Amino acid sequence: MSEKPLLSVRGLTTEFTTPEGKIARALEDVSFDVMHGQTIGLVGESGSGKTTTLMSLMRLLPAGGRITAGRVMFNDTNLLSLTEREMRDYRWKSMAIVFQGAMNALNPVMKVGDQIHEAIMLHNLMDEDAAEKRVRDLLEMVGIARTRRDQYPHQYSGGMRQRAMIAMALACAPDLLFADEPTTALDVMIQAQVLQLLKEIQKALGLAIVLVTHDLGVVAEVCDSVVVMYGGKVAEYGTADHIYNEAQHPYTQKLLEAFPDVTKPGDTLASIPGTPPRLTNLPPGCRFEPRCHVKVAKCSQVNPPLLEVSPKHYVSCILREGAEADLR
Amino acid sequence: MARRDYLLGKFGIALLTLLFVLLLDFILFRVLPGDPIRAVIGRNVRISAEVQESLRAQFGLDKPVFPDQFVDTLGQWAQGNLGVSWSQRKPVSEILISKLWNTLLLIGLGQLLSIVLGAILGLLAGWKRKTPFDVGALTFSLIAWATPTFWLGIILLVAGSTWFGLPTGGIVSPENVGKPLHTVIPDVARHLILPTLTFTILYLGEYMLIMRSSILEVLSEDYILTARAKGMSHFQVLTKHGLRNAMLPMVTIIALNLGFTVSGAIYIETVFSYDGLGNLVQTALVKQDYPLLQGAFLLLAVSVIIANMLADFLYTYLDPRVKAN
Amino acid sequence: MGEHWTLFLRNIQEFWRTFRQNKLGMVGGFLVLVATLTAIFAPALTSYDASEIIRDSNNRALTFAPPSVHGILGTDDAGHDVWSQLVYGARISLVVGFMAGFIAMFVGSALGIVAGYFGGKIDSLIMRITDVLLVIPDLPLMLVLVATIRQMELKISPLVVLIIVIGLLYWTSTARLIRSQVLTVKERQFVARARAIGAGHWHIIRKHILPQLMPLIVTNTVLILSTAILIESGLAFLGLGDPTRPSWGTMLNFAFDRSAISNGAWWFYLPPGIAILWVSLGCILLGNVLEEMLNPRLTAHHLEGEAGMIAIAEAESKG
Amino acid sequence: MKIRYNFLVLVTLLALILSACGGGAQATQAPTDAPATGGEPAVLKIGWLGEPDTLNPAYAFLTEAYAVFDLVYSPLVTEDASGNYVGALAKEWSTSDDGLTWTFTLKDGVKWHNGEALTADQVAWAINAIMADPDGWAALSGYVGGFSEVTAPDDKTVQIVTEYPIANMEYRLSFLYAVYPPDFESFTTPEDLQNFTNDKPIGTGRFILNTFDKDTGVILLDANKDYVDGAPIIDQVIYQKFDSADAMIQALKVGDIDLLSDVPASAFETVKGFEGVTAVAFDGRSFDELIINDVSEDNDPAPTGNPALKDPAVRLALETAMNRQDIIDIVLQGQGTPGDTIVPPTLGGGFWHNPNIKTPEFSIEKANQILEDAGYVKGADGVREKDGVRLEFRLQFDVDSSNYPRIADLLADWYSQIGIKATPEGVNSDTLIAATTGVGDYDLVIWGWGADPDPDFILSIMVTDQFVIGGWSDAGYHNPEYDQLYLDQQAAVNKEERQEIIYKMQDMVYNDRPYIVLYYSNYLQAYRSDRFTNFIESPLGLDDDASLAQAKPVQ
Amino acid sequence: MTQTPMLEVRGLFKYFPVHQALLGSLTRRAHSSVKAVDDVSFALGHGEVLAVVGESGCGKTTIARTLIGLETPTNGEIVFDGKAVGARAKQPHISLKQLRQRAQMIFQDPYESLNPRATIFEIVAEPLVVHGMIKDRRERIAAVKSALEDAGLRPAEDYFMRYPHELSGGQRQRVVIASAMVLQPELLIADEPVSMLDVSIRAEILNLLRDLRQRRGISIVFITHDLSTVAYFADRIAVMYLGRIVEIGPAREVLKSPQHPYTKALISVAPVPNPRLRRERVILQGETPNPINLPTGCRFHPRCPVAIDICKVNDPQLIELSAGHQAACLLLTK
Repeated sequence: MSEKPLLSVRGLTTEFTTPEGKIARALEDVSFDVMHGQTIGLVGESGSGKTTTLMSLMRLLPAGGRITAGRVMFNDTNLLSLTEREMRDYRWKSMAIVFQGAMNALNPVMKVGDQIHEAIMLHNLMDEDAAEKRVRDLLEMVGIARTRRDQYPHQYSGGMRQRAMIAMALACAPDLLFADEPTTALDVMIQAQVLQLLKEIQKALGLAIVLVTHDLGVVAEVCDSVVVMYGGKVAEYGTADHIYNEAQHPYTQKLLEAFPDVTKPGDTLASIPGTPPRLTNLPPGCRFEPRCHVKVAKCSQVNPPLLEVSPKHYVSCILREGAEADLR
Repeated sequence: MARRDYLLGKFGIALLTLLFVLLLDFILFRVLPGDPIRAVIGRNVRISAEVQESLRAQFGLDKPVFPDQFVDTLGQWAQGNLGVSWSQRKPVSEILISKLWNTLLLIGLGQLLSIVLGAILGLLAGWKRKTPFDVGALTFSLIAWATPTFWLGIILLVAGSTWFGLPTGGIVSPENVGKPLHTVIPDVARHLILPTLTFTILYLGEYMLIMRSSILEVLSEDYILTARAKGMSHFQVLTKHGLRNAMLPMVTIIALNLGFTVSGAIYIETVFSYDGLGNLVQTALVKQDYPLLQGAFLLLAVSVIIANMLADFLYTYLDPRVKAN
Repeated sequence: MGEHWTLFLRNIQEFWRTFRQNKLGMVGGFLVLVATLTAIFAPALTSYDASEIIRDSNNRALTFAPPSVHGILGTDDAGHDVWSQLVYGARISLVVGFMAGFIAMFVGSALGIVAGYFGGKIDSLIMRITDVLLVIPDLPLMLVLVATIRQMELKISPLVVLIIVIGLLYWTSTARLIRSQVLTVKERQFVARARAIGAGHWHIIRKHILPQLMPLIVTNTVLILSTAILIESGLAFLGLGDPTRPSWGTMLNFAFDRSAISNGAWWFYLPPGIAILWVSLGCILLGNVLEEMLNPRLTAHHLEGEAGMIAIAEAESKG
Repeated sequence: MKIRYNFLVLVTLLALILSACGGGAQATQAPTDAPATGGEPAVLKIGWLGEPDTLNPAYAFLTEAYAVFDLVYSPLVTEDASGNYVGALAKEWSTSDDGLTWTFTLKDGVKWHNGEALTADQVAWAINAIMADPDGWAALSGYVGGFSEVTAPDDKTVQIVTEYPIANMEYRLSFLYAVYPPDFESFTTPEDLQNFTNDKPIGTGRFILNTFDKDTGVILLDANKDYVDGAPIIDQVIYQKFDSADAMIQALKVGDIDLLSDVPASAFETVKGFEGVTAVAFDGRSFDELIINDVSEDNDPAPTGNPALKDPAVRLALETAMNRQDIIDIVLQGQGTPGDTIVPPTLGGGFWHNPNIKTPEFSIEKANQILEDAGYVKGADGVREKDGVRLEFRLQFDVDSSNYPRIADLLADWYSQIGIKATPEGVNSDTLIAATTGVGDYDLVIWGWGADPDPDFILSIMVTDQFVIGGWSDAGYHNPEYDQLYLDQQAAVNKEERQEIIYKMQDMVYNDRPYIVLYYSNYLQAYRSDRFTNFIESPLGLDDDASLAQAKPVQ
Repeated sequence: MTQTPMLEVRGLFKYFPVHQALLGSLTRRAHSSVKAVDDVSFALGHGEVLAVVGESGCGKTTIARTLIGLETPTNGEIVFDGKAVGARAKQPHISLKQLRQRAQMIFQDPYESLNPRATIFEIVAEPLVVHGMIKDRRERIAAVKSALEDAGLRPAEDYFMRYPHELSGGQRQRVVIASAMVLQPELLIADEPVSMLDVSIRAEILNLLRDLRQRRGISIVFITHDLSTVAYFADRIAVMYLGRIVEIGPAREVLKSPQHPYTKALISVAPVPNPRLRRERVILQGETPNPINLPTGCRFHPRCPVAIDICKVNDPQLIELSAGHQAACLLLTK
């Protein structure tokens, strides 16, 4: 890796204590890098640990959750060694987040403009008037009329709320933007609009984006590199081209085959039988082993590490063994 | 537009309720057996037939029940003429007005304290969920909720008068009646301690519970996560985003609670011989003074209806969503 | 069907397993159970009749005797054994409370279901009535009603009057709650699916709506019971109980009217209050626990969960 | 007054909220109560559970009103602690030989509270006013029955001429207060007079009314320094109304109140034990009774009472099955005497009470036997019945008293053991009056009377004529012989002769049992003896005019 | 067409009155309404799969619900197997109840469309109970068993006494399908049956449906917002915009050569799972207008990238472009 990454995640492991007192390993040994100005996609099915990864990075895990191992280097700082007070400075100013359901992510009793304004003032970035100007600029930038600053979230449509959320995320000019399923609840056309907006913003501001989604199509559309997650682990990690055209992990392969393609009508779709593992009761070997169509006996015993199969292409599958040492 | 519709709707309900109360009050009064005039005539009173007739006319008893008597009665009520108390032989409205302020003082003070304290403690309990503080607050609330109002009053009366020498009843010491204000206020305050305390303890628990569950609900909303992601401290999140949203159910409950507050006043005023409407209601009940009882019911119901309207009005200011629908 | 029986047992077992873990719920259940058993086995628990006058060696009525002089809880102003009164009072208080509570629950649930399910004019009508009843201050309304009904010389027992008035005034919150729940359930897809299959209203209500409501109804009933018992005691305290069949509220009424406080007869005015508190707290605990079991959604919120993170931070800074 | 008070409430609220007590910003006019002597004025605070219905003697019926009248107004003569009549306004008086003319000489130097001197004309006017307008002066007109003329031959003399000899003249006069004529002259109709509240009464009494605050039920009375027989020692008397006996007792205990005019029997023992408090019990003049519907079938409207109540055997059973001592022990906490006749043993120092009447021993078995013998057979539900008439009675009581519910309970319990079903029901006194006087719409009623010092009044409640709306009779007792004896005793100027008649009347009433007298209750009072002393302990009460006159603060 | 179509929809309208406040309803002022379905006609052959595609609010779900009688049409006619549906229709007709024996619906959310308090057996057997069919217990068990096994849940007995929450999403949707198939219907109306499922499971369900259709020859109306799924599954596609069908035709033809500008845009923004195939996208600006106040003329004109003046005035009708391929655009008539 020649260039120094903006965010480097290594061996991130997060556990939850369920209300029943069981331990669920939500993330295990998650590693990836986010380069400056790059978009990285985190894809996986529900329960694969995508959102937990984001929350761990922001250090906003819900009750019962804790990071038990790993390192998260933001530039030269390990975010995991900061105190909560120090961490607060990083939030929004260095890394902002756009949540899935923008209806619920905006405070219903506060004017949209005020919510953006609040974010700016919280970090003492500028004076009141300048902040006010910035609020309107930001709204305009995401395609919302300046006059709608004083409206409440319920007066916005779904797409507008997501835009407003993006505007708010940009309020403190962060270096890194997390987008957690930003388009999931939206119609295809609005989805396309929002994705386009994200692309434009990235081009204009040069920030790095971590896009979390279950939609392989969305990832293919906007991401430079992709992390495929399964059962709380990274199954495969590489450039978008690697993942879509030279997928090495059986899971990735199947997932791609299962994805219907509008350009190829009439194709047969593949499906993956079975269900994802329960995080409280993980198999001893490979997480995907029970559903894998190419498994061998060893798969049920060995938990495969993440190995580099070709430059910048990492796979966690025992069948790819013999490749280089794992990503550390 | 939508807000106007909302308020008009609420106003409609209020009118409907008012009509219902009036009709109920009227029917109940007529449903009583016997001739009310008979009972007005006291044990030692030798009242002439003419006087009886005039009383009968005043009560509208010489006309058909509906609609004449109803219309007459409504007219009388509208003029503030709620009939004559049987036990006190004074106009009911006069008696009611003289007690109203005392009750407002007690309820106002009790509500203010319990709402403010309840909101604060509930907020803290919800925030620090499952901590000893929360468990303590919860236990207190549940017990306060389960305690009969009047019994708590009795216990506090015994404890307060025995251990702290606090007055056990009334609103002002006899020697202070008619004295200048600066002498009276501390005395009235002393008399208010126990009833207000009872009031506060009872409603504090309830408001605390509501605030707690309300803030728990709010804190699990995504916009709280947004606020935290913005880099706000817990305290900032709680006060800037949590409180106002959590206050919304509180306002609704407080409005709905007004009726129960009146119940509380009846019990507490009875126990502490506090000279207000509640005590009056109890006395009227014991003395079977129906004009007084029904007049008091009318006044209390109308007050609550009005207060409810005000709460609805306030709500539209607190929750912008109502404005839009 | 044998399977159904096993399924039922399985459900009960599962319920019990979850319930058992909840300490507060167990306490609530215990409180209610003890009170109910006391009421049922009242004669076995007492050596005196509730109206029997206790006498001293001179055959004079023994009034306001402290526990040290007579029995477990002494005597009241009329020389009755307070313990016996308390135990027999449980019957009255619980019967009135439970009957009123069940009436309220039944009326509220039925109206709530009808309003929510059928909607339209009937819904508007029912909801307007609840709106109206919710606004009117409850106690004054009840006092006026009870006092008037009694004055009408209808030859109804005062206790029945209490039951009816409480029952018929306290259904509103249940109706609202049930209605809103029905509205939610009605919109759920399995109801639409049932309609799409061709199921009739009765089938849908019985098979799809009611089962979803049952937990709510049970919870609500338990909470309503607590309210009903408190209301009964309050009305009795204000003198609207049946003096010949004293409930706990009636006992307190006598205690308050007959100077038990001045006499320092704590054994007379403390126990009935504690008994009311006992049952109503039991119901509330039970109700809250049931609610929690049915609605486990709020297991955590966004301002919790800091400890683990700090632990790691400390570990990191040390290592 | 009212407006100021409301304002006070608001200000208090504000003050409490802001917890900043400005105080005195709105100084209202304080009543002038400058102490006559140096130092702290001596204020005696009396707690009671009632308040005067009005301060207008024409239309006041509650005893609380008369307690105030006695302090503010003076009649010609008044009763003293030993039951004798002494002059109040009158220095001395005499009767003509035929007993028809009474001549009173007034004391010298009597002044109204406004400083004017009292004249005999004014006294005569006050009595004449009652005679002229009995409807208006409803409360007092009963006391001028048989008066034909009242005149003031000179400034110091009042002369009363009657139609027939009146045996209890002094007693009657003790209620005829000398009211200040200018206050009462202007009323033209009885209603106008009755509506007059007389909030600032001007009298000649030992105390001057300062304030009667109807909102709080507080009455302030200042000592009349110019009182003809000398000013009282204390400076002010305050009556404070309480709604709950417990609160009142607690107030005495902590010293907020100095004197309780009526201690509930149930708390008497407790009060006795208070430190610095002296509790006193006097034999009272009141009794409580069980009224049995005795109204004649010929009455219009016809009575609704159960016909079985007419049966003397049933009445005897009702009395035999009641344990009077239990009632006294439970309801009065022992503070009372078992009752028999309607004339309490305290009247005239016991002179009028017939001691020869013996009540039956309490016995459930005997009561059962009486009913059995009379042919009442127990039905399946345990209620006796004869000729289709079930022994099932309403047992009503006045809700104003906290004693009656307990008595009703006890009676219902005993009666249930002899096959009589009595259903207790609390009724307000007005309704009870409407149901009893002149009507007879009841079966059994528990109620009570307070007797006057003279037996005349209490005997009158059994007179047939009194059974009319607004009359005294509630049992509907109708016995021509009794009615005649009543007239005879009024005219019997000879005391022994009158006693004999009255004994006979008591015998009649007792044996016919329109009333079963339950008990004569003691008059219970208490005061802070660490603060005040020198009260007169008499059946008139510690707060009687004469007693308050000599009461003095403890130094 | 030689054969009577399985289903024919003629001039279907469905307007929903807008909810008014209490006083509004008292004054009875003119109600505005949501024009959810606004003059829609189409036909469906035996054994055919018609996909109805559109964004949320275009009226596709309302059509589905109207077809099965969950909504009463404001106007128009639904003809099932040659017979009009509903008692008020002219002869010959079939009742709603009869229709529901022969047509079944599958809902979007497998988590939601199963009664959480009913066992799988009860759920699958419910249509039999409701229609009073197969009263014999043993036969009923057999019918449920075969339905479950047809839906790929084997051994069926293992599922009888389980509750929905014990099943995975895919299994639940299979239960839904089993319940729909237990009456052996001829028509299936599937409202977004896979949109709530994870990608890996989606294919199973689609394959199952496809399989059922091939074996049983049932017709399917397939409602979806996802063109990609349609491409895989449907014989014909109807594209809806604001309560209207704007284009309808054979699936391949519509996808390969869309004619309506809206269809073109929709296809262009459909995500393609390959970064090498990133295409030029036609992203429409703004959002779908409120169906209460429809635009004048062509309802698509405010967002149409190729709109001309006349589009603001004239409301285009569907015109036949090739066999069975129709589109409603004024530009096509020129």
